[in-house]
Amino acid sequence: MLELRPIFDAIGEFLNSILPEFWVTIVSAFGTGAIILGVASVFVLFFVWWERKVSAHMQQRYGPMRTGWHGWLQTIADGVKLLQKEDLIPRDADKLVYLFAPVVCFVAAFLAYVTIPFGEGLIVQDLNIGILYIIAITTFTVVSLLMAGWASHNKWSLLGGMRSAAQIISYEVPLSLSLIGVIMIAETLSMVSIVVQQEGWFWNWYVFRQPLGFIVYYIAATAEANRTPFDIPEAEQELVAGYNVEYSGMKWAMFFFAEYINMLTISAIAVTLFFGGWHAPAPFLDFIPSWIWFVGKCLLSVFVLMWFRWTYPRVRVDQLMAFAWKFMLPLAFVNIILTGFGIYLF
Amino acid sequence: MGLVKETTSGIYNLLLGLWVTFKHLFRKPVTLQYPDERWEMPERSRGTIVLLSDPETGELNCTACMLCAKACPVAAITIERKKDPETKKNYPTLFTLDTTVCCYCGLCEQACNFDAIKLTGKYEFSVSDKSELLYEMDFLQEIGRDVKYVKKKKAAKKAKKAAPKKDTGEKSAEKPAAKTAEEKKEDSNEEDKAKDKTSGEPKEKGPEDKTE
Amino acid sequence: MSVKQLRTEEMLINMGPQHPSTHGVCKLVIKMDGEEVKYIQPHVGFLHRSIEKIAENRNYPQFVPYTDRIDYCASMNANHAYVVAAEKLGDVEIPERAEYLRVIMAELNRIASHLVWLATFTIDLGAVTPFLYAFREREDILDLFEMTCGQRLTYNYMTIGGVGWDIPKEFEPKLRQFLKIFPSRIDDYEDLLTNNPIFLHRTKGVGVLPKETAYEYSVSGPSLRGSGVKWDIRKAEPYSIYDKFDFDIPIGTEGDAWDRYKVRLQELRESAKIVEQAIDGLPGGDFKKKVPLTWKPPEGEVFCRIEAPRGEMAYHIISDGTPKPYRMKIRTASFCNLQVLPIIGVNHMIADLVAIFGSLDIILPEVDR
Amino acid sequence: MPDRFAGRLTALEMFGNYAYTGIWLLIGVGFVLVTFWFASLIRPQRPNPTKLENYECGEMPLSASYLQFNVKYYIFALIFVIFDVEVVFLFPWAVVYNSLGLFALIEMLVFLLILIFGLAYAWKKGALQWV
Amino acid sequence: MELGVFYILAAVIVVSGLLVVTLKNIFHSALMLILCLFGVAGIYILLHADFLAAVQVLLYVGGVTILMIFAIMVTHQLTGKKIKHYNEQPVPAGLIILSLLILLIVSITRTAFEVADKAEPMPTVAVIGRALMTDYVLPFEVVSVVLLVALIGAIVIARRD
Amino acid sequence: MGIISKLPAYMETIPGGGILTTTTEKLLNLSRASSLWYMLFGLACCAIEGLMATGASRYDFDRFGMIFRASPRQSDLMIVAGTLTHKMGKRLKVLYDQMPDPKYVIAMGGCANNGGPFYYDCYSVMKGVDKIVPVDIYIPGCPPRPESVLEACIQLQEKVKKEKMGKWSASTE
Amino acid sequence: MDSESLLKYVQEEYSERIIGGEMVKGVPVFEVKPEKWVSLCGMLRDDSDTMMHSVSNYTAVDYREKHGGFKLVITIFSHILNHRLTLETLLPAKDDEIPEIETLATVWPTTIWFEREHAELFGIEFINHPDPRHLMLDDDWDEGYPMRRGWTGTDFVVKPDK
Amino acid sequence: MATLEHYLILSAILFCIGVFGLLSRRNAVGILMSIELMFNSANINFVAFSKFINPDILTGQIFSVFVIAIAAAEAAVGLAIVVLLYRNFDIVNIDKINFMKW
Ligand code: SF4
Ligand code: SF4
Ligand code: SF4
Repeated sequence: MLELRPIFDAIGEFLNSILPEFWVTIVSAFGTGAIILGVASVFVLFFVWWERKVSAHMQQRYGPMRTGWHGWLQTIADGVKLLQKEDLIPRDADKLVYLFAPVVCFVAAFLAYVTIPFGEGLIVQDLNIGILYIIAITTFTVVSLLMAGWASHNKWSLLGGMRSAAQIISYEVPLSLSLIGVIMIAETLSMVSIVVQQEGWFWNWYVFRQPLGFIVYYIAATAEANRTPFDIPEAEQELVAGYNVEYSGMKWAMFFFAEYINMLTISAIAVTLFFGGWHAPAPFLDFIPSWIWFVGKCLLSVFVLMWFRWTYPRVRVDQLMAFAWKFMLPLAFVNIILTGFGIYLF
Repeated sequence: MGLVKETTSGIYNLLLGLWVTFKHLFRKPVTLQYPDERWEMPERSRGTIVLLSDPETGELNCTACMLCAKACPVAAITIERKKDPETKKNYPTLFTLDTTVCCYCGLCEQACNFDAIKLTGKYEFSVSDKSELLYEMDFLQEIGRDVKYVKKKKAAKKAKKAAPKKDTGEKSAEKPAAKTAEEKKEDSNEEDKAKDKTSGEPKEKGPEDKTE
Repeated sequence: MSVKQLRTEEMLINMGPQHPSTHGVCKLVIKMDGEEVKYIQPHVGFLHRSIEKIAENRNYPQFVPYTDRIDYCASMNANHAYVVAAEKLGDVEIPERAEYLRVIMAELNRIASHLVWLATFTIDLGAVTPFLYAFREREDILDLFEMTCGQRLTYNYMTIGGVGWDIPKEFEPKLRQFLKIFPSRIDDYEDLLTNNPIFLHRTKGVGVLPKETAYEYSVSGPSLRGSGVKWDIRKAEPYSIYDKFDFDIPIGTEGDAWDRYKVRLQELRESAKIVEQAIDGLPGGDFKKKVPLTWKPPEGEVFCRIEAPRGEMAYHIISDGTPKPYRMKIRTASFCNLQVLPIIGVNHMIADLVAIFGSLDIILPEVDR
Repeated sequence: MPDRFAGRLTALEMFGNYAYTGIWLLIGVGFVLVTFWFASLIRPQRPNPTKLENYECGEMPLSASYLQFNVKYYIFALIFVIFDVEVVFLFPWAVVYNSLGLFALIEMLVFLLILIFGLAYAWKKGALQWV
Repeated sequence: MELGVFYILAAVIVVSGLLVVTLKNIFHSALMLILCLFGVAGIYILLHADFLAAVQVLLYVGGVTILMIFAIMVTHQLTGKKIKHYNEQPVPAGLIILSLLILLIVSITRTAFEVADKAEPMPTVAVIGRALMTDYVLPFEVVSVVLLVALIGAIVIARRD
Repeated sequence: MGIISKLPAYMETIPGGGILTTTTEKLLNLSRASSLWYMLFGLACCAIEGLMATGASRYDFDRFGMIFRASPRQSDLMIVAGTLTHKMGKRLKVLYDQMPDPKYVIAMGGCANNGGPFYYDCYSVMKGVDKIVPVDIYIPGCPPRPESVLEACIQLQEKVKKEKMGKWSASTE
Repeated sequence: MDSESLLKYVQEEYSERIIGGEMVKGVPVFEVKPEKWVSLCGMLRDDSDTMMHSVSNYTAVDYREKHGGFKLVITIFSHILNHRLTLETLLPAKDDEIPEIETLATVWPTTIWFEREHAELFGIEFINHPDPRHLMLDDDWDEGYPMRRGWTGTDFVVKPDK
Repeated sequence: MATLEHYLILSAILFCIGVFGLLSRRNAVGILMSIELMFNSANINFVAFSKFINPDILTGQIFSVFVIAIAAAEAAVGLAIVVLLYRNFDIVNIDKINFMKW
């Protein structure tokens, strides 16, 4: 079996045996942090490459081919190049804010991983308020975008920052509301407990009890992650590059990094809440390790996000807002009320 | 009611769009992987300009008649000529082509009556020093060595019976040139062979695409 | 700005010359109130290449390569406009086969040009994939051009007196194959875009160009037809041999971006129809009549217009009897079409402005020349 | 209360739970800053006046960037805050809903309806209209 | 350990709080406010109020401060213009407040609070939810009315017509 | 800052440092060469061929790891594709200046090289981009075929691969 | 209306404003008095028999050597009636003189840009022009009017005759 | 272990900072920020008392939730007023506003 849990358990036990409790916490926090950072980086590197490949094949071309086999080294090359790229700060920029905007953006995306269950037992901390924690911590993204937009002292970036802030906060409401339905059924906010409740055959997955909730969630999450068709903050054709017009080199790379981490985050939430997390769709498939199921489902969800991106045009900012408030929000309300009655009746 | 209809048709069309991209996902890319695969340059390609030389003697065909320089809309060609005292033939002592101003219009080739200048399917001439873009006679001759061509004059002679005027003769010379394109393909230059295999593909895909 | 109640400061922004959606080097100075565009001032001339001045110093046949560069998306049509005008000036009769070849090439180029338009328009709306699909088809057309005249973009194909080259023998089968698959490709675009709700919302009712404004600003081409005016020089003042073919002029109703999109998409089909008819009816015979380099048309002037993909393209040539034109004025469609942008673009979001700009199909060298 | 909640937390666990967040915060910030620092070692730094000017499509900026924005953004933020509060109340409600039953449903319906009324009002007032 | 964390958080809160009221640039103030409120969320964690901490972040950081930043952008009183950020008497105000602070601290330290001996953390969400639905149902409903009024009021005030 | 330019000198002093330097240099150069992001910036006819057609499916810039960025701040390569007029020249200079180093320029087509067909009798066209910005590669053609552009990119990559470590850190402008 | 009758119609109707009219390659061409230029254009636009609501082309020609001035040539047409005609007017000017004429912008707004172009390239001043900035040339252009015949400037290379 | 007093003193300091800001800031948004600080100090008190005095009932936390909710509403309305003031008088500095103009 390829389950990873025993390994971590063993490490934990070992640590417990040689260190006082307090230090175990510290060490394991750093350890897990480093691991997750590594895993996330690998995912991001992979996603960027994958997205380029997927988009390329959807457009009947090849995508990166010449840096490593089928260009698998491409993202690494990009990263190293960005390291060497001059990192300039515009004269009129608000220097400190300008510097910290990517930091905040990255950290906000990264911190969400504290409570994402990558597999059975493969969760860093099963927070009691799990899902609420993720929603709360990712709101920092808005702050970072506003910081970036404002600090650059550039009109395009200011517009982009304002747009994205308006967009993200607007979609946050339907996003949170769409999760309420699941929480009503699951009676918990803990990610692990929600997954545990979806054990067994795939029809136990909440997506079958919360189809509406899932749709609302997925659309809102796409918007939260600034993906096409909701990528107006970066809208290349309108705002050149949105809030990160002025960013170059590593600072820009951090925004980019965070965007792809967010993609994984929203996929992970979708999988956890609606698609049975690490559970196999059927009990007899359990021999495949849980984390593979989880990652597999996440990849599928990420693929769908990419698929959207390479198919649809971008919506306009006012339509985007109207869609959030006039369509998604009522829909989320309907979902809650329906769920409420449903639970009461059955 | 309108809302319901709009929503359903909206969803249907969104899915339709997804389907289109999805089915393309499995089609073979039309990409030509350039340095490894090459596009088969058609016979009439108007790429880099070369000076042709006689395959037997290796001498330039050019008689420095200046017709090309006159025809050129951008005065890209500079020729200086000398008369060979023995053969009484003109020959160029200087023949430069300024590729930085040339617009690859092909008027010079059309003007030349001596099969001396030709626009070819070669295209890999990027340089990092601008002065190299002023092509000298030797260089033009060098890159033109492996270029096969059909003698216009012979064709013109054939056509002469039909049309005694030289102008028309030149024009009808085009047709034989087109016809022989097929045979010439094989030996036109080495590169062509390497790319033969792949270059046809994008075309062949056409019908499959449709059936899908 | 002055009314206190509405005091939201307007933002003056340079959009362009390097901006992804100005399709080249156009600068729009726009005043924005939040997202809304309140005022647009186009600045052009970044690509002013003084072609009209150059024309005064070139022999008539030598000028053909320059016409390619006036509208590089539709060089064949630009060639066509020039040679038709020059032939009219010098009363040159051309062989029928040449006329047919010209029509085939012009219509193919119209398709290619509309495909470029489709590509840039959709990419303006944020959809990247149709861009690549459209370019894929365009490549097929360029292959046809390349095998005929050896160039992919600047064809220099039509000459005064005919066309420069006859079509090679592999041209026809390839063309027929292209015509066979092309409708299904158009269907693909339509599936991706036409009824896509996002696309509809982005284009319906956006940038409405009323008929009257279109008249006043001499808008022409599909942008005019999108407003519901059935005006196509191919029908209204048939030149070349367009009166021999059977095709429709698609028109829109509202004059919004969607109508312009639809009109162009239908023109793709119509053009394919014309090409099919032309290749079927292609007569044999000569394909050009030699016109010498120092061709001297009689003194006089001519104004001749044709329907280019973007609209009316016309050459006004004044000859003084020498081998070089005395004055040549090139009337291009984009020059007039761009002028309506400040009218129909205001009070829209900036995203709409981009869409409107895209839907008008402006190509900057045509504006600047 | 369902069984699964009982006794899951000890004092240290509670603290430890979020200690992770705190330490990760440090890791995240550290990672980014170290990357920046590392990049600063190998990257060039050749500023010039034009480079430091704000980018505006190849022109010099036309006017200052800090200016007053359209109030529409603000109104959306405003509505958002109100609804965010509501979401906050919905979360604890959702957790206990199943065990409380109809009464909770009705209470929440009242709560929701009042706010939906607010939404409807905003809608009617055109506050959700961008233009 | 807990004390150490407390001091770190307290330092963050106090410093950023001070910056909020003293920084010239109001946008920077808003950012500092975010930091300060985030620190307060940390304090809530120390106090075993995890739900509250999340709410603090969600509502204050993600809501109120964003709203403030928007308001700042809409009202355009940022750098550039010469504007005074303080009224005439920051010094007297500071003195008064210093004395108030001393008074408070003294009274806090002098008071003997009846501290319950054991403070077991417990899952708070369910308890809060239950309490909201039972004991505090009236305030709960009233809040919704307050929110409604705020919404309507704010829209009426802020709309340009 | 700029340590990279001094690094080779330090490295020389330790044993095996030379190899290390060359490896690092190779790695850095390779990454820069394989990830030339070009600025979305077309001027005239050449832009259609050089940027759009080459970026489209048939030729696919992406294979070389080249993607377009709208903002000069994130791009490494400026392909000057088309006719540069005097009016545009000023703006081009600004754009070039606003690109962060390392940056490269490809002059594509006759117009960018030397005014091209608009060299004679023309009052508005600038005769060569190299008058205002340093050019790394010139592509002849009017317009050059997409393959020529790709070939120029390969040449540029070769050129980048041969760069000395720290070349860009030198403070000369 | 076909060209013949159009020619006749305009010649009769507006005889006091035109100097002469003829048929050139199937299109009626009229020579207009410069001072009646705008009014004639306006009339042709509003006349329900001509309905010339669109401009096809608008040219300036440097005829200083031949006719002693600049010529403005405008080709106007009607979508509805599908006919067109050309109007010409001669603005006398010698050497470096800058001729003046009333702007047509009030009749057809599309002429604004045409006139801007003529103004900067030929040096013709259009009185009351709503937007007299440069169109094609940069704002700081100071080398005169490049489209005038015989113009030279820095960086202007005449094609050598080979 | 941090005791109740620690929290109370922290909250007192925060409160005083808030009051100081309230008194010294001229910018209306700044004043609202100061008010938020004061709200927070109150909340810290609530939660601290709740934990230390009566840990089993989460009254303090529930109150805090209400306070946060009300604070949000207050901020919304307050900022709306600021925006309105700005629009009508072009200033956000409180002491510049002459209420007689209303
Ligand atoms: S190349 Fe041909 S046309 Fe030119 S000089 Fe030589 S022979 Fe004459
Ligand atoms: S191809 Fe055209 S521009 Fe080039 S040298 Fe020949 S005639 Fe001159
Ligand atoms: S080199 Fe030729 S194709 Fe390229 S921009 Fe110049 S004229 Fe156009």
